[in-house]
Amino acid sequence: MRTSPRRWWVGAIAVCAALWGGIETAGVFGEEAPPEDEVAAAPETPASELDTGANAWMLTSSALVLFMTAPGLAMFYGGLVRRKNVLSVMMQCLFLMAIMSLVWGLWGYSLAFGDGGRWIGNADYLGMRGVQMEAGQAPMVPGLGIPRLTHMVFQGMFFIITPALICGAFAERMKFSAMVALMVLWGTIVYTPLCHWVWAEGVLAFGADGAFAGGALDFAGGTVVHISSGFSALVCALVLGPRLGYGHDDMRPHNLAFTSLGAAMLWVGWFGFNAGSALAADGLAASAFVVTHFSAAAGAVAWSVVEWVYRGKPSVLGAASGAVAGLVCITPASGFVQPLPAMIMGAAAGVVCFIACAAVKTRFGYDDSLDAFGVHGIGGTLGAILTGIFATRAVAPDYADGLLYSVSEGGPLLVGQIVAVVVTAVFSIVVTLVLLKVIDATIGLRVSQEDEMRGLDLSEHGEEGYIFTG
Amino acid sequence: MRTSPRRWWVGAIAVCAALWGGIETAGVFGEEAPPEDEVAAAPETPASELDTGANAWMLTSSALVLFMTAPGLAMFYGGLVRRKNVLSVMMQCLFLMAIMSLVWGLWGYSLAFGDGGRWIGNADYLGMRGVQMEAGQAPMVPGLGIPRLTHMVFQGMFFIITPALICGAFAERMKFSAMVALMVLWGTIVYTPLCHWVWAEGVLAFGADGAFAGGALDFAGGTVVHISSGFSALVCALVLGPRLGYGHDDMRPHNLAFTSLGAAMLWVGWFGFNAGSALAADGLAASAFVVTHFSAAAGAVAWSVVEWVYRGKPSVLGAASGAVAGLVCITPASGFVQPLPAMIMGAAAGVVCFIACAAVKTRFGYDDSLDAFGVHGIGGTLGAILTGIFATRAVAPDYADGLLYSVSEGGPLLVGQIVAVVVTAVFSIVVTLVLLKVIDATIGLRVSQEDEMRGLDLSEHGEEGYIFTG
Amino acid sequence: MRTSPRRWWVGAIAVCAALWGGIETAGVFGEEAPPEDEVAAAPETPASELDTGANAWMLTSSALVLFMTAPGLAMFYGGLVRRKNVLSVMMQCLFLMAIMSLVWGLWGYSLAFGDGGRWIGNADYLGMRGVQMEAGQAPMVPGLGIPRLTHMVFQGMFFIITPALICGAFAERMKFSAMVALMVLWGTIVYTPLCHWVWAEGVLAFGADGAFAGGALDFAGGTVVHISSGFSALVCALVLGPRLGYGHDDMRPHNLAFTSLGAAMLWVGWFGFNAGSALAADGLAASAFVVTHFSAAAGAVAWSVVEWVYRGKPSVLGAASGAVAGLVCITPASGFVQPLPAMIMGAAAGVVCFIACAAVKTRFGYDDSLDAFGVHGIGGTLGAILTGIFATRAVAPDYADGLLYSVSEGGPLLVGQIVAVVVTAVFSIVVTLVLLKVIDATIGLRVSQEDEMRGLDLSEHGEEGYIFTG
Amino acid sequence: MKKIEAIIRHFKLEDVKNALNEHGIHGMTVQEVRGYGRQKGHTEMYRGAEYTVDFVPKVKIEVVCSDDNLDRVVDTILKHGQTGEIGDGKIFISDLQDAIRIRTGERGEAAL
Amino acid sequence: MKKIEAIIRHFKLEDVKNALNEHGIHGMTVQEVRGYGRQKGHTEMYRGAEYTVDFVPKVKIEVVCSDDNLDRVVDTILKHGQTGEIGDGKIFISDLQDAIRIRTGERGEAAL
Amino acid sequence: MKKIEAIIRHFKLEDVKNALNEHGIHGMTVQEVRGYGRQKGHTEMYRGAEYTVDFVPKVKIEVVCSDDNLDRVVDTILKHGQTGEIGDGKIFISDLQDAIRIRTGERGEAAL
Ligand SMILES: Nc1ncnc2c1ncn2[C@@H]1O[C@H](COP(=O)(O)OP(=O)(O)O)[C@@H](O)[C@H]1O
Ligand SMILES: Nc1ncnc2c1ncn2[C@@H]1O[C@H](COP(=O)(O)OP(=O)(O)O)[C@@H](O)[C@H]1O
Ligand SMILES: Nc1ncnc2c1ncn2[C@@H]1O[C@H](COP(=O)(O)OP(=O)(O)O)[C@@H](O)[C@H]1O
Repeated sequence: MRTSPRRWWVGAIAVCAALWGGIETAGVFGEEAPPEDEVAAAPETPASELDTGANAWMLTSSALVLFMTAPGLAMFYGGLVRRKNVLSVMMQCLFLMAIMSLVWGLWGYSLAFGDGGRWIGNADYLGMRGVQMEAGQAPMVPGLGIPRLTHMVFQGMFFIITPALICGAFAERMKFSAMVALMVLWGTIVYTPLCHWVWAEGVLAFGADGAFAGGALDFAGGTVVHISSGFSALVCALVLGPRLGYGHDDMRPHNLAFTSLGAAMLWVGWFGFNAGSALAADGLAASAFVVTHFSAAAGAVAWSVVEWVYRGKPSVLGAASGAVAGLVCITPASGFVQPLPAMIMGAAAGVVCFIACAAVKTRFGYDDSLDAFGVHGIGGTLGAILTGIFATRAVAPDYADGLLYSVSEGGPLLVGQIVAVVVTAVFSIVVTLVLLKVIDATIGLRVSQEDEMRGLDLSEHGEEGYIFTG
Repeated sequence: MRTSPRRWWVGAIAVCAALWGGIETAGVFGEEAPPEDEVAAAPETPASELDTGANAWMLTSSALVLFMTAPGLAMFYGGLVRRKNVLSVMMQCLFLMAIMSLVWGLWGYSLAFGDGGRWIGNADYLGMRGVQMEAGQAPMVPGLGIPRLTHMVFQGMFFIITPALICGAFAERMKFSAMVALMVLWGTIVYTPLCHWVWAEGVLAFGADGAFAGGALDFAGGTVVHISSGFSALVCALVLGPRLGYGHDDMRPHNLAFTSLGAAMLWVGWFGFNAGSALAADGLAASAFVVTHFSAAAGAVAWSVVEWVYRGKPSVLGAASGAVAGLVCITPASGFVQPLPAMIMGAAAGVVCFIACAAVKTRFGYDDSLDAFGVHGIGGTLGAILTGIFATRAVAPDYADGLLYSVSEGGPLLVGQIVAVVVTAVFSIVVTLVLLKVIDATIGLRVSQEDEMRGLDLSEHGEEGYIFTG
Repeated sequence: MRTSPRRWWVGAIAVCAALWGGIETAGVFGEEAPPEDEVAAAPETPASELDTGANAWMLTSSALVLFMTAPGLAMFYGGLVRRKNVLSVMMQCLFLMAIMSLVWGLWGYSLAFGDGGRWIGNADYLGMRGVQMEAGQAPMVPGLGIPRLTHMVFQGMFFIITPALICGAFAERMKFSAMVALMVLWGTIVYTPLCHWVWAEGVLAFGADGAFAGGALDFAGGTVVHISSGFSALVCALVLGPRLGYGHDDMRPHNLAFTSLGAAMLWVGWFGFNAGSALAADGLAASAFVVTHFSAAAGAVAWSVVEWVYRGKPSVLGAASGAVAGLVCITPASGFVQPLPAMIMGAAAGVVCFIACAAVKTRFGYDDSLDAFGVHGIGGTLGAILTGIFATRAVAPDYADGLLYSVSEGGPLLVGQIVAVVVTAVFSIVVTLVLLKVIDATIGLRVSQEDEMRGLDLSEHGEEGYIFTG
Repeated sequence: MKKIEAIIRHFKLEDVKNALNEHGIHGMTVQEVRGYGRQKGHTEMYRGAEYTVDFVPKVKIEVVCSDDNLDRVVDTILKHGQTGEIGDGKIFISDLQDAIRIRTGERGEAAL
Repeated sequence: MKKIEAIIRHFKLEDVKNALNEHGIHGMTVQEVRGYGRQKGHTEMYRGAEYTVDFVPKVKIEVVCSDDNLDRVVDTILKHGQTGEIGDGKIFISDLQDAIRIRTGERGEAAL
Repeated sequence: MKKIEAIIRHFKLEDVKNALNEHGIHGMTVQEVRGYGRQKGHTEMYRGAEYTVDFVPKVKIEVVCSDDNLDRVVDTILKHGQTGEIGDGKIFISDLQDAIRIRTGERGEAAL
């Protein structure tokens, strides 16, 4: 990213022009020819015809991934906070659905998926040029059976949920304005490059020219979504500091019924997330669907059983958390592993994330309110590494076997996976830290003590979650 | 409609025959040949083969649109009323899902989509004749890749949600029996003709022979669904009068967590509503999906920002309302506009509907309990007009450019749009008014004062929403 | 099943080997050739090419069926219990999603769908051999356009919801550990054979060699899912006995808002259940979708109207229950009947299940807490029988006409349907009884009186559903 | 000092509060209660089961005031809490030994 | 007049209410409370965190009655509220100066 | 015997309870209330409508104790319930005629 700073300004200026002068900028409104390189690309792949089945599945998957953020995550996270903050969490999810979509449409997609080299995209798709329909035709994604519009909106749903996951770390105390500023910047500066590195032949893409350590396999977002959000979440938790009364006051989840239902919605939506990442409705999509399901299942069982053994009772919060941990862990691997290894991955995630949430957090004393780091950071890291072990050419012949199947291929792959984890984590941590410091110095990060005690629903949004009297 | 009064009786009689004598009426049960004109139509379009991708997407879309009514709207509306009326709202949604489906299957679809001329359909599809399977084959919709069964059920979901939207206007005070009577009549007398006018080459269909002012563009129901329901809602609010204690008692929404989650469900379901209206899984569906998403996003941001500026705080109810306003506004335009104009449309809807709900309603003092008119009536009207401005042949080459792109085409188009708005509004207002008067004189519209104070859950349904004691 | 006891042990041993020695068992991880008979089957059906539309629909349907169990059923059932048990119900649903998926992947699918003869499947698909991808290719289901992985995961969702339905009978009093043991055993010993009998050319499959009374039509699980779970539920209710204070204490549903929303989710999800059972995105899927919708609608109306007439008020619980009853009833018939008969079936189910829940249960005094028997047992039986009356070759030319259309075909069909009901009911009752006795003698079935009074959320899971104070 | 406990209807709370406020009573504590009395409850039906619900939701207001203010408070509640229908509720009056303001430790009437 | 406040178990409420009713006591007010006493609470676990919950849900009944009825009410509650296990609750008795029926303004025992 | 009713802030409950416990007071009953007083409420906005909410959520503690313990209880609540900001709440003290333990029928101070 640092190698092409000029591009940022190009992008920013172009987008402003597109937006404010847009009515005149005919190109934005569809009368200009698609950008040159897109046209050039077309002849290379004359077979890129619309596959209505693929498109049907990808549109469905897009809806499913949005469904994950809200109602899914909104309900999952909303149930975990105290009553007085339930709306603030839902507002974060809902507002991120809105604001991140605009960012994605205006410049995010272009920076992430523009064909701009190893570090960052370019301005080709700014303001949806080259993505939107032209002369009644929707430009296709070369080599795939789906329009670029479909690809754009599917990927845009990831751009929503990733920052929403981070909200778990600073729930119940962050200013809404600071949250908005953080996420717009984070999405632009952290997410879009990462996305480009991993999924647009960038420096972390497996087999890409000049990729670090040969690049890494990440089918649906272990690095891009979970490690990035998880480690950024940890930074947020540390920088903001614990909630008032943390460790002393009653901070039990106020509505575990919501949390259970939200977890189930995440599970259902995750099929779009992972199986949709096949970008087709083929056997690979089915395989990704299956391993996602089995990993979630194994994660839920594993976390519950560990609780059962160590604490005497399996809890529904444990089962829900385990399912999510399993889903996180299988995400990078979902297009590369077989069903039984998926069960093993899910089970491992259930156990490891339980330890991360129950033991590690307690020991270090940071207040990651809803365990965004414990589940997404740790679960994502575990998934990235296990992908290096369980990946198999039986599922993805064009990639590589993991360590279990081939030492010669799996060894380097595992190194690539670990390098990708480290790069992603370090990059996320550093930029997030800088962003938080800047926001703290300008807007301020935390609400006042009085507002925090009164609850963010009232102090930040002037509303109450439930009014059961009368 | 008034030009073919005879048809009503034909329909009514035929449907009764089909129903009660149905066991003997073999045709209803599938052994008779499809109606003549359907057979005749077939040769014209020999290419009407099943497109499994299109069918997959349309079945999914049908499920999504049902999902909008409940859980979506039920949760959205249910959260907005007082605790003592939560079930009454959910019952309205659930019961409308049921009763309107029966009406649609028995005569509604036939009246709306039968090939009956400019004013109303015919009896061809009464009781699902010509729609249902024959000899193991499902009749296809000429020119489309989907069976007529799919078309019928998809459209049927619109027939459910439209009356359900109206319920927002008279929430917390209308008799359940009156609501049922109203909606069965309203669906038959208002909805089916309107639907025919707009979507079955009727008097409001763009480019149809003899259409008023050349007809209007309405991709997914700006007139048919939102303007019709919104203006009918206004009439209901005026005729029923305000709730007891309106402006004095505490009428805060009892469960904004529900409302937030419901809004998100509406957003997700709306992809089926708008992108499904492409009746295919093609690039146009993808485009409609994208503009729907962007308009919702812009609406949520706009409403929140206006609140933020004018009232000091952005609320989750504002973000949710803004998203819905954006979704309403883009509905007629979703198959005709590009992504950036969609953002502009959403933002406009967010601002305009905010004013309608916060300022206009307050000034005129009517009690549109859940702002069915403020959001759907106003937002739908805005959307219909903006369609005349932002529509472009780049998206829909066979239709017309809006005013932004072509004055010569856009001018007449805009006139057609405005005429359609006026016709729809006037027709809805007049018929709804008559229906309400008739019902008031027979069944009675409002529950007793005592029942209203006790809450409709208890008085109308003998149940309580939440029992948290014990 | 009793004719091939040896197979059980083969299965159990194979699965253990596959699991624990799995890392070495290369076959499990995808490097072995598919089992012989699968390869052999391929030449027979060279046309079995991937239909991306079908696959898209089946993946969507799989997601929809999972969505039924949770959030759907979890919310529906969760709202019906008392506040202190809400999480225990949600935990049952969530945990069954997890544990049953593992069982299905390891041995369930193989026992159910392995090509093992009339009584039970075989070991071909143990641990996903022959199902998972090989050399980048997903094995197809012969004769269908979908990969076996898709078929497996779709069917697996049925394996989850069926035991989850039973939970309604023993809600608020059964030990969680006993529930887990029961369901793993029940799934293996009751569900997989039944599934094989009905859907894998077994002894209840219509037209299969040596089928009892010629076999029965069961499109989407009237016998396999509803009758089996319903009668097993009755046995559970009888063996466990009523809840403490049954008939005396206040046992009103604590959250009918949840129940209403859950019912709507079930309705939406059921489209995947029934229309997905077409295993394709064709006209038959559309037809199944439509009849499902109409039957639910008629059921909701019928139950509500009966309540209205007999009790003076239509309740939302009634409408919700009626919709579910209609959905249950149409399930076996959904690929065989026309739309209007579907309305009749739904209406019949609404009335009959109302009587079963309101009159029969009261008379006999058993405590089927959430009416799992009254709705699924009775509704499923009714549906199976009515399938024998309303089935028509117009929908399914390769099967048989019901009694309404042909006495010669319909008579024997009806007998086959009744035999299938009886066999399924008796088999379910007997095995469930044995299982309960075994579990009672070992683990114990019921929580202690003190735990029951305190509520299962606290006593079994150490959590509370809602914390609204503070 | 006196403690006045009044059980009233929900929708009267706002009026009573405002009226007390106008009469110089600026403090009170309110809670949700369920009352049993002459006012009939109702029955609810859930599938087969019918439940008779005898308790009716009410609001309880507690006002502590000086002996001098007693009549004013009682009259205000009587006036603004009345509908004339069965179920308007009761006022209960008892003696209070002392009142203390936690913030300052002030005692007696100064604490109110 | 006397005011009797009884803290009892939830599932005893129905019995106590019916018994009081049979003994001619036709009015009472009930509220949800949480009690702390000899009866132990429980612990709850949420991921890493363990919470000790000391308060136990209880129901509080308030009955105002004439001095004559005091014993009857107390005995009835004692009899029907008892399980013999720790946590059955308490009865507190205090004097009441006056009672007023809001609907009519009646005072004293006539108000009950 | 005395009955002490204290209206305090939610987040002080835990401290007050623990402090009372340390001072040998092992029983109390707690309920959710809403208070109206000097502490201002807030306004809420829902689309067009603005609502002024005057009542503030508080917790009410009821402790019954022997006359001897009165000062100890009051002092403990004063000390642990204070923040010094408006809205800390009140303590109300009244006489109690009798207390009975339902489980055993014990009366007077033995019942506590
Ligand atoms: N003896 C009593 N003790 C305590 N509260 C009572 C008593 N009698 C009535 N109440 C309370 O007063 C409320 C109103 O009483 P009710 O008899 O219904 O009407 P009214 O006061 O108009 O005669 C009841 O709901 C209950 O909360
Ligand atoms: N000193 C007290 N003041 C007020 N309420 C009390 C007091 N002691 C006990 N209680 C109430 O009585 C309930 C039962 O008391 P507990 O000591 O648990 O059992 P028991 O009454 O059987 O000895 C408590 O939950 C609490 O609500
Ligand atoms: N006269 C009163 N009678 C009953 N409760 C009162 C009275 N005055 C105040 N309260 C209670 O005490 C609480 C705190 O009172 P407030 O005037 O806000 O603060 P402070 O006690 O610090 O002056 C109120 O919220 C209310 O619950």
